[in-house]
Amino acid sequence: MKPLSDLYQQMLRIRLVEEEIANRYSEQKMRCPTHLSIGQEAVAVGVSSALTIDDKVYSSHRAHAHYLAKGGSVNKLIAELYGKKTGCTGGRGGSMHLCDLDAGFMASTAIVANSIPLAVGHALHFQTQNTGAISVAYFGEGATEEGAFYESLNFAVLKSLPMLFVCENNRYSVYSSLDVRQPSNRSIIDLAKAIGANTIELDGNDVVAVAEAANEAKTSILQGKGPVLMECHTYRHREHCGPNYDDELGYRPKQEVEDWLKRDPLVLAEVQLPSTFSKDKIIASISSEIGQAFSLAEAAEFPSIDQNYEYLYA
Amino acid sequence: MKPLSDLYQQMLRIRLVEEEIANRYSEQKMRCPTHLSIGQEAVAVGVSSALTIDDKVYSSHRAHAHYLAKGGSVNKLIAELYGKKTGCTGGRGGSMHLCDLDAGFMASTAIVANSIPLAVGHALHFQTQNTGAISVAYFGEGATEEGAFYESLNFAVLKSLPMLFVCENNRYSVYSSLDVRQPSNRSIIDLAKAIGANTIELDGNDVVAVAEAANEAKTSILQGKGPVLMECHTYRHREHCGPNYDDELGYRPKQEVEDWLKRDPLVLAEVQLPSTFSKDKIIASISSEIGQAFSLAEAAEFPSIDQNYEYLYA
Amino acid sequence: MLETANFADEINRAQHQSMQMDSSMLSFGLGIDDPKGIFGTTSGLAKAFGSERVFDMPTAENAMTGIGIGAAIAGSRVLMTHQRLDFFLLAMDQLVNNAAKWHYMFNGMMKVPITIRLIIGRGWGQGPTHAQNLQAWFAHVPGLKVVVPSRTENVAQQLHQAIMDDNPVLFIEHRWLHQQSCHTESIVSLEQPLEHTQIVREGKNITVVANSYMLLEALRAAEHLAELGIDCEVIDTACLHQINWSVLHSSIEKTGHLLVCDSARKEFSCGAEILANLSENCFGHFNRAPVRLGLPDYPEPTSYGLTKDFYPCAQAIACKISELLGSKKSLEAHSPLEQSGHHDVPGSWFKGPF
Amino acid sequence: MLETANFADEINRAQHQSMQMDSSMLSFGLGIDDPKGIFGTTSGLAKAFGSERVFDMPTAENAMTGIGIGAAIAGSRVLMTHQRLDFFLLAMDQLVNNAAKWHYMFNGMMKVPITIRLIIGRGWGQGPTHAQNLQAWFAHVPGLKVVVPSRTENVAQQLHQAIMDDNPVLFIEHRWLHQQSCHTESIVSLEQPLEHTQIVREGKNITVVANSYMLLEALRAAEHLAELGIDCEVIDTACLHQINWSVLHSSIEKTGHLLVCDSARKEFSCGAEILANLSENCFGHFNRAPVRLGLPDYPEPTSYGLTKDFYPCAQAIACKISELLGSKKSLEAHSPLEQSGHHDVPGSWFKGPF
Ligand SMILES: Cc1ncc(C[n+]2csc(CCOP(=O)(O)OP(=O)(O)O)c2C)c(N)n1
Ligand SMILES: Cc1ncc(C[n+]2csc(CCOP(=O)(O)OP(=O)(O)O)c2C)c(N)n1
Ligand SMILES: [Mg+2]
Ligand SMILES: [Mg+2]
Repeated sequence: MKPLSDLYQQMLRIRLVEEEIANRYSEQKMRCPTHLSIGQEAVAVGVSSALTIDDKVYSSHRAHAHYLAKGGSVNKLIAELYGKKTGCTGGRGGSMHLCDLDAGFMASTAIVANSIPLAVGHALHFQTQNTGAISVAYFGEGATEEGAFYESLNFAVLKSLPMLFVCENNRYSVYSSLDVRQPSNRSIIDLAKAIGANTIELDGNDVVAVAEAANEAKTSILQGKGPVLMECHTYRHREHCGPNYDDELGYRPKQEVEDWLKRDPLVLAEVQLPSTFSKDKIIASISSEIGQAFSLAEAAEFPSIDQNYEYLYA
Repeated sequence: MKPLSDLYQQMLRIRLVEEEIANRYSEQKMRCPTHLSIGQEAVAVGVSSALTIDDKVYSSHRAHAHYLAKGGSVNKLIAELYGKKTGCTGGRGGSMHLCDLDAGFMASTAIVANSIPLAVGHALHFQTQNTGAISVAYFGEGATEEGAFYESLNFAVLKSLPMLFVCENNRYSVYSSLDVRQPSNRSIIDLAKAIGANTIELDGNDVVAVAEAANEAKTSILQGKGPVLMECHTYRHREHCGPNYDDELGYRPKQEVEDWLKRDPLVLAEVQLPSTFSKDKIIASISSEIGQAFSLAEAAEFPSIDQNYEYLYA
Repeated sequence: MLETANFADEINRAQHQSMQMDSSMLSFGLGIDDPKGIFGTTSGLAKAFGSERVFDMPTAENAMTGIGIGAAIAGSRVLMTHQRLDFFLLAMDQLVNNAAKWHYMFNGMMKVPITIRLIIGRGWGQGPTHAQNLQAWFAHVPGLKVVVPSRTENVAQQLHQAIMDDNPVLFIEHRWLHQQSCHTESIVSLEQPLEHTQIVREGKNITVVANSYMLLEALRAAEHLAELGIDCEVIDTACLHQINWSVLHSSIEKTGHLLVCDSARKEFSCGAEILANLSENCFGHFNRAPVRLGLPDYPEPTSYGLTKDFYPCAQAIACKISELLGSKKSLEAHSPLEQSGHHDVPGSWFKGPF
Repeated sequence: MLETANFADEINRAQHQSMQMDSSMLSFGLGIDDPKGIFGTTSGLAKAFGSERVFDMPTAENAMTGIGIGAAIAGSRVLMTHQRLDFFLLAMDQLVNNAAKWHYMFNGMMKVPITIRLIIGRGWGQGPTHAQNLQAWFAHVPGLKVVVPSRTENVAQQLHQAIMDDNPVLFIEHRWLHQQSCHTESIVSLEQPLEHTQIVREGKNITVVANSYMLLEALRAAEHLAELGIDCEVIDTACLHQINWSVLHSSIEKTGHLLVCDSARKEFSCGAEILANLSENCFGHFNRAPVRLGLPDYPEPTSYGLTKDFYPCAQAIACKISELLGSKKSLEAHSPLEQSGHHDVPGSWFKGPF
């Protein structure tokens, strides 16, 4: 397993990237719907620590952390938000459609739960090709309400596919709390168990716990024991979509927000770091990387409108 | 509860109706896909014994038994198979789209699992209108593979709707056995429990057991304890669609078929009947009813083609 | 001073009125009772009518559509709202195999009074899966009604009558219309019978057919062309299930020229149907070949840099018309129509993030 | 004596060949390996290529489509089969929001080599939800390919090339074609480049456009009309995503008359697009107004008594053509085209039950 300082550093990097996106969003140059992962970095970093370049990842509308943690290029991410030619999809997809094939980050998509079957299909390919790699689907707890999730999990278990399901339960779907969407006595873990998946429920803000669980899950999957579903309890700090805090709207209990902010995954990790760990130096280096990414993105050209007809068909 | 002789009589009536359909199907006058319930009558009869006219029923492609047990008209059923004006939908729907509103049999539909949400919607109406009636969805175990089933069950439990889910697990979906469709360690009951439904698993060929379970379920539902899912283990005797036996195709193990034929719901009930029970007299009366239904159907007119444009819009 | 009303508020008003008039009515959809009230269109409903009648739902578009249909069959009147049409693709089985066919296949015994509001996104990086208008799909399916509003004056009337209709109705709202306003004076009463196909501007040189946001562009183009001496007749085909063909036929007989503007992909579209029908029925009345405008045959890209000409605007319409009529006016003649500000927002009030 | 091949066998052959040529290829669908082999079209595949590559699936059309797409993205070549197009309505989100857009929205970085076979039912009480042809939906969506075969001669070629195509292809088979046969001699090789739009019969009086089962009816009508001195040019628009418009335009320039036969509901259809395009582009070449035939705007009823005229047959086509050409021939002149036997089966071999 990677040392905590590594995991922390990665979380910090993702946090700083997203905070800079938030800071600059009001300049109105990143003109696309943008869902920040701030508060949920431990899941992405912990899970990715168990993955190699050969393992493939699919994600949802809230994908920045998954993309960066898997090794996606920060320059291409920022350029994508700016809609530039140098973006990871050349401006075609925006924040909700990320891709970095060099990093094994296949795709994120904007329709709730609809990338889960794709990930399972990738696992099917791995199984028939006998590759020894695993496929990962990240999704929110809201996505577990979709039939697509259920059908996908059923098939993955049926075929014992090399598949890791990672559910980030941040308790909300946009402004809607769990109690208007899921029965009070329903547990995602129990559901997955009933379907026959192996399961791990854990504190998604504890990066070490996530990393350990992901490693354990991967080992089990590669031993042919079938898919694993990890339910990671976590929380997003800011509004559902966009750069701001929106707790003045009152859809989340004040106490709940406060408690979760105290359990910020970075804060939880920080207190465990060795005293020799120098945060400032790291921040400086990350900040310069980020500054450069934004400068490059701003300076880059828009893709040419003449290419709009390209790639309709392969 | 209704006496066993009543329940038996109803099963027998359904059996004889369907056997006559099978006998005459090759005359090629019933020109529509027809899925017989022969072997599964106990579920329909047992469940219906707990229902009143105010309780509403939705079903699937295999609906003859549900329709008749709920009180649907046999004359209208047979006429419908013949595509006649006097059929229960005037020939519009055929065997896969039955309806008898006078009996509280709302509808059967031909797309797997797609009437389940409708039944749940009906239960939602009952709840908001506070009617004290329940809504029933019949479906096969194949339908539980559809996301629509999962999403419907989730919502029914969420809202604690007056809803009875009746799964007839006859182990096959067309020619496909369970092992190519559902994980071996997956139980429909455990799944429903995990979602938060109340559940009853039972021998679907034991009409008394079904009747008792349905009564118990209805009481619980009307007490506001939320939906109940009954899983009834049963078996169809003939081919998936059509009048014949098809076990020469070898898709069902010989021993399995034999064991289930021995467990014919009529046979199981028959041995428990009082010795005073006169089967012959009943058969005679049912046969005359059936004979008449077929005569009427044959004699009836086809609906007029001129009416084809009617009822496109309400 | 005249008071003004806006499109979103009118949609909201129609819902309040309908729920008041029919106590069986239910209304649900993702976020329907949330603080933003679906761009303001559903604000206050849950408060006014209670959470039994107005409620949020699980992210489960397919079954929830079926549940709405079932409740409607049972006797409730149902309104369902989707924040994007694209999400509704999950529910095509329920829509097409159940809602559209129910009344017909059960021989008129049951009816399905459900209205489904579908909002179309555009711009600000909505991108490939948040900006689709599939009106042509719905119009193709027998048994559905399809209403695509454009104007604040009659949107409340259209929505109210859709809700009160005993058939399944798709009500397709373009997100860019929500802030549109009009004088309250000009608002049509909720009960006034719908005009399915309406001449919005009379003219004698060319017939321009449009709906949704495209109608506004067509009207802008028409105002401008009038100054150049080209007199456009602009016709709103808001009700795609029941186009009043005689209105269109008479118009062609008068003008002899046709431009159909589609608010979706140009090919295999509603525009194709309109052009086809008029070609079949007005043969001999055309002075020149009819033409179409519509979206290109690729998805909406996300980048600001790629969407510039994705949506035909008033200027494109004006150019197409002058080209069709053989006018010598150059592109520059239509430059007054050029959009000021950013092309990917309906106005400066729009600041994202979605 | 010449040997004959039949349509179902040709479809089967194309699959065998494709699986042999590409060892990454997977094929799945409900009942694909069952004793009846989906009307014989998939028989022997599971045995030849093993249950890892050819497999049955849960009744879960939506996720299974996504799983097929995911496997295709990952590098497998995928073929999926649905016994009825109607069941596939559950998977529109995966088809439209993922498969159709993937290559485009990810800037060409990935491709989706998936082919989806969809079988259309007809007659023998298939009824409202087992007989829909939604080719117009698919043709409207950018990024999809849509192939609608009609003839035994080239169906294997068409399916093979669909499978080998690196894009999502809908392959829409009409159930009534499966028993059609032709001489093995006339079969086109699998590798020969596709003709997207093909003149199947040359003629000079009228252009008749059709696909799917409707093409056979059109050809029957043309044979008959030839005897009456009317010379029809019959054109097969099998590939709806890439109609070769110049073939159609030249034909209109030659004949001056057009009948478009749609194998789905007449309005808001592929027929509308064809008629619209030709009206736009061949203005001045038409001697009379173009016309269309298609299915009525209600669902297929189930009853034998109600379906008699639901599908336009060769006789209806012949009548429409003589009417269009102002021929004095009465209905009786076309009575040789009347179908013998039952109208709800393709031939006496068809005995139900589905
Ligand atoms: C099918 C579909 N329905 C609705 C939406 C609108 N939507 C976008 S994100 C979102 C919330 C999903 O919640 P969850 O899965 O918990 O993810 P989170 O935003 O909490 O990370 C919703 C409803 C959508 N994109 N797709
Ligand atoms: C969505 C959909 N997929 C496939 C079919 C084809 N089909 C008709 S009945 C059936 C079997 C369903 O099995 P089950 O639910 O167990 O019911 P049973 O036939 O055993 O009573 C299938 C797959 C269909 N009608 N609808
Ligand atoms: Mg969430
Ligand atoms: Mg079954």
